[in-house]
Amino acid sequence: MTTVQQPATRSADDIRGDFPILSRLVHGKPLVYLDSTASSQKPVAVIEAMSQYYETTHANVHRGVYEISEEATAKMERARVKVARFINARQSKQVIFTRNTTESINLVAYSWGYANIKAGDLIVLTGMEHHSNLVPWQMLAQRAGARLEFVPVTDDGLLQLDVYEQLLQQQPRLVAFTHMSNVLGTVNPAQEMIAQAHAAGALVLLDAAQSVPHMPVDVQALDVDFLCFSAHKMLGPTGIGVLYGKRDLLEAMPPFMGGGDMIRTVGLRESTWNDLPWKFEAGTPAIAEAIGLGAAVDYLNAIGMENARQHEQNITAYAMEQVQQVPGLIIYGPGAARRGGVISFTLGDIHPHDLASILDQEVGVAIRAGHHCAQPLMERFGLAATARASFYVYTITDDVDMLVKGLHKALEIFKL
Amino acid sequence: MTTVQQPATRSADDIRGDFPILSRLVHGKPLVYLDSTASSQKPVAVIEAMSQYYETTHANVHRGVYEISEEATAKMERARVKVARFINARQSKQVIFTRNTTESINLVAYSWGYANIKAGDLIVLTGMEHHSNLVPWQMLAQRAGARLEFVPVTDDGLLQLDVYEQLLQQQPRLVAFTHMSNVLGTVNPAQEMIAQAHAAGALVLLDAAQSVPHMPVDVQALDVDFLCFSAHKMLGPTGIGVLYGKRDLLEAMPPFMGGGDMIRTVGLRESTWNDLPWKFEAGTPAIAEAIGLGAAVDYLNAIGMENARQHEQNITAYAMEQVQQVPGLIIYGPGAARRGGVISFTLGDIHPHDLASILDQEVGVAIRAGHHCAQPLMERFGLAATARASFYVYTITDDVDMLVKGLHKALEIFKL
Amino acid sequence: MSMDYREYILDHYRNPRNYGTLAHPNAHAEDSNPLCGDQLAIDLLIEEDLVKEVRFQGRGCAISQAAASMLSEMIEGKSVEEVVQLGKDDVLDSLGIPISPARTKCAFLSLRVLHRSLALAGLEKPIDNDEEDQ
Amino acid sequence: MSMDYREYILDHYRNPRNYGTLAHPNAHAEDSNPLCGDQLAIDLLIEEDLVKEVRFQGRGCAISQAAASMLSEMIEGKSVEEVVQLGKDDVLDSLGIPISPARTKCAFLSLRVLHRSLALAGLEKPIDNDEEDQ
Ligand SMILES: Cc1ncc(COP(=O)(O)O)c(C=O)c1O
Ligand SMILES: Cc1ncc(COP(=O)(O)O)c(C=O)c1O
Repeated sequence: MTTVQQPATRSADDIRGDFPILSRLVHGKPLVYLDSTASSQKPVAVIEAMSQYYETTHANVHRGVYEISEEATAKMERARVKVARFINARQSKQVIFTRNTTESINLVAYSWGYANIKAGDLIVLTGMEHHSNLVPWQMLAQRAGARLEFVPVTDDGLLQLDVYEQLLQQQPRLVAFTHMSNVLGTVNPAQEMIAQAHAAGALVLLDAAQSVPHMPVDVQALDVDFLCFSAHKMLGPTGIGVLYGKRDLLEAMPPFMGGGDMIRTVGLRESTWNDLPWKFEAGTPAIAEAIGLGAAVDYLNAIGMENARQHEQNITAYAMEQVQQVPGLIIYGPGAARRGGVISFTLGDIHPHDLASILDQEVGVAIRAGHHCAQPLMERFGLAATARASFYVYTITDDVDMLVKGLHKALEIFKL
Repeated sequence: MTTVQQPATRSADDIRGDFPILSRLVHGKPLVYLDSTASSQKPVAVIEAMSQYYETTHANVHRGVYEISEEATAKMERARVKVARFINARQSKQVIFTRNTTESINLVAYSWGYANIKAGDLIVLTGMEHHSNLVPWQMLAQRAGARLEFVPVTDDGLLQLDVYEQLLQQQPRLVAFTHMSNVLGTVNPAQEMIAQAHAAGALVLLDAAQSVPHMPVDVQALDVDFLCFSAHKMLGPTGIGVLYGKRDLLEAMPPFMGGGDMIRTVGLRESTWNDLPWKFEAGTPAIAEAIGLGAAVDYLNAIGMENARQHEQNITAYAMEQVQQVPGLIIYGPGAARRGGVISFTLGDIHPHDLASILDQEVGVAIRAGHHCAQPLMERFGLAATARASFYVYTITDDVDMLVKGLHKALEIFKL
Repeated sequence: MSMDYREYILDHYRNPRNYGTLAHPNAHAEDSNPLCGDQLAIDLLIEEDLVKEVRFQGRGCAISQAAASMLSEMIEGKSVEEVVQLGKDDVLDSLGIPISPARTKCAFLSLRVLHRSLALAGLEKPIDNDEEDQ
Repeated sequence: MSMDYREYILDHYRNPRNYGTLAHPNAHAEDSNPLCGDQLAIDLLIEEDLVKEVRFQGRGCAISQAAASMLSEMIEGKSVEEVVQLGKDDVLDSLGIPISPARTKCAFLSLRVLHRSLALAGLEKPIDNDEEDQ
């Protein structure tokens, strides 16, 4: 059940064997899964960690004095420590379990936001945010009377950092931006941007939904104030995400949701709050999911995040080279060196939805099509939708070749 | 994976075979699990539904046009329909997936509460609420300047309904109470109380964390406005809960969390919301967990909720009879006829924690000890803690006998 | 070869019939598909209980735009009574290809907008799109 | 027979030493265990760097109350310097029985309150209870 330490240079071919779904067929063809940016697949080690938990150890955590409740609590808290180490948090209590990245961001918007953002305050976002790192701030800004400003995106899909610096001079309270764009693949210079924000007196929330799964992320090196990510994008289960925060900030924040486990004492009319991280974890937590996330972290550690990043860069460079040769195909975003394993593109006048349907039915390739929860970014590029292929540790060049084959098929069907 | 229709009168002995954990040992003794009120165990059908999903069908839902995403979406939405039918909701869109009961209640407190509760408004709760149905209202009341009043609990552990009627004359906006107490086991007369609240112009939120798993619950017959429960207490996975609401109320409510999936359109500064239920489901949902919950509903349907209720009443009556004979043992709450499968008790001067430790180590019996997330109720009875044994469809009289044996052992150890 | 993209579908996609707006429509509605972003607006000119003129505008996939184009042809000159009766089967018949579950929203977007335009004009009672339910 | 409840533990539980409060303590702290509700308050009278008098009050399980009673005996008359050094091992030694993970919070509640009382009196630097971490 626990992962054996793997050789650091395990090949993607080898890794694929751990993912049962990768041997299934769709429409009679082997599944080629190129949508890991939306959600990754799961290795046996993760699936079994959870099944085994339910089969042998399940009980509610934290309050039981009997054996299986102690074991369940220990397993869950061990997972928290694993996650803390994975992102190099100083203390595991800085790791708060949520449902997903979206809830992590909303938690900060509700708890820190309502306590700290006043009328006229400025929050700086960027033009490439996922709706999850945009809508919560719109809701906060609307209620608190705060202002939102946006760092624009260049034609190459990079942030316009000169505008960022100008916006910082307006002394924002908070800067919230994505570490890596889920549409363009752009990896933003987080460390520099955070240092600049701090120099201007702003806190920084980093949407790491696409970075933590795909590259080494060190919260202390980044000196980031809040970091948010989802287990389901990093080989882990659905139903659990993480909010990391600097301890003094988390300590000072009021709770988000009220209920069991997050209290110290409860009277009829007043209550006091529990310590971190439980202050922010109201009700029975996602216990099995935390354990599954812990197993995913073990699995990724065994591969090595540097290796994962390297593999994805190689695959991305290869894929960009290959798909660029398809006539009429346009790739959006920066060159391979500045991006993660994501390629958004359009092909002639074929609508991305039609393209995705054709790829699915003709060659078994699963890609995403649409606005990718980033409508403002789409509008920036004058697009209603793009097709998007994305890669992970289990992606091989054969997958890319099948994508290219499917793109040619689409040209044929659309008579282009 | 899917449950075969079982004979309606399947015995608990037979049912136990479906629960792998029930054949494990603790401290060298067979596990006797008497803590289902905190969290139930899981049958193979539920565990496998989720493993199988990850092994064959996982993809992000709702936005994918390829085969496995369509399958994942269909599975998840089928689970929603199952849950809707289980509680007899008119439409599946009235079933909103949350993390747990606690989040369901907080969702209502944040979304409906902030929009509707004004300074001076009254919210009526009861003296037997779980912290999860108390703290969110305290937080709302504090911010909105609203008032909380409480229906007191009688010495028998029943609600003082004459006081309830008086409180209703003060025209509360909302009444929130538990369908079944997780401490006393009391089953409250929800249907009458809801009708009275409606007659007084108040809405009603019912905390069904302990009722939906253990008895037939029909939201239309109850005419309840909001109903909240958790999958993990009804044979389902951790990480998912349900909020049911009347459609016009849900339609009128502002969203709770912002992000992906819950929007219709997103501009840089303004957004519009998606239809129900997705308006309230921001970010990637707990997909595998929804499917697991669907499998749990199938499993419970195969047993039949009337049968489940009957079995638990039988076991409870037997258990009350047996434990009452242990010298110095005091049971709190009403007689077996008015309660669900929960017995809270104290034994001499043995602190409940010590009692739980002894039961665990000496006879492998898992019970809960403490305030059961109901500190005000504990104070009402002048208690710091009780021991609590609780029962489910897999509980057999042997389990109760082992509990009694353990209680005698505790008397011995404490020289009583 | 895929069955999904017959030539006439591509033709309607690339050369949509009745594309544009009307100067003085007396029925109008628009909507989008929140998950894929497809958009559609319909203008109708109804005279003496007949659909005299129809124009639609939109952007989206071949399925949604071809369906809209075909639907516009189908209703032109028809009586309101007949148009009110149009349902999903009519759309599927005119598309003439199998539509996978994820694409049904594309196929039926124009139908939904059409019915909404009539409802807003008071010519049809508003529909509650809960077909998936019990 | 269980190893967990030796006779002296029951004796300390039922007849706690130094139970009560001091009229004029110069060090005091209290705390509760949020998960089980156990409560503990400690009063100290410190003179010339010695713990002259100690009283505690609390409610909770045999483990937590016996540990508090034993701890109170242990520190009475000791120098502040010695008391500052007291750690978990000392508590476990005096209890003399194995403590399961879920019960360690019971066993160490009084120790935590003791150190907090010294910290609040400025006699010890505040501890940050993050022992579980890296
Ligand atoms: C009556 C009652 N309400 C609410 C809850 C909270 O449930 P959860 O922890 O799943 O949110 C519980 C469970 O302990 C309960 O028994
Ligand atoms: C950059 C980015 N932020 C946030 C999210 C939202 O993640 P989740 O849906 O898991 O909350 C995603 C995933 O789609 C993402 O790619």
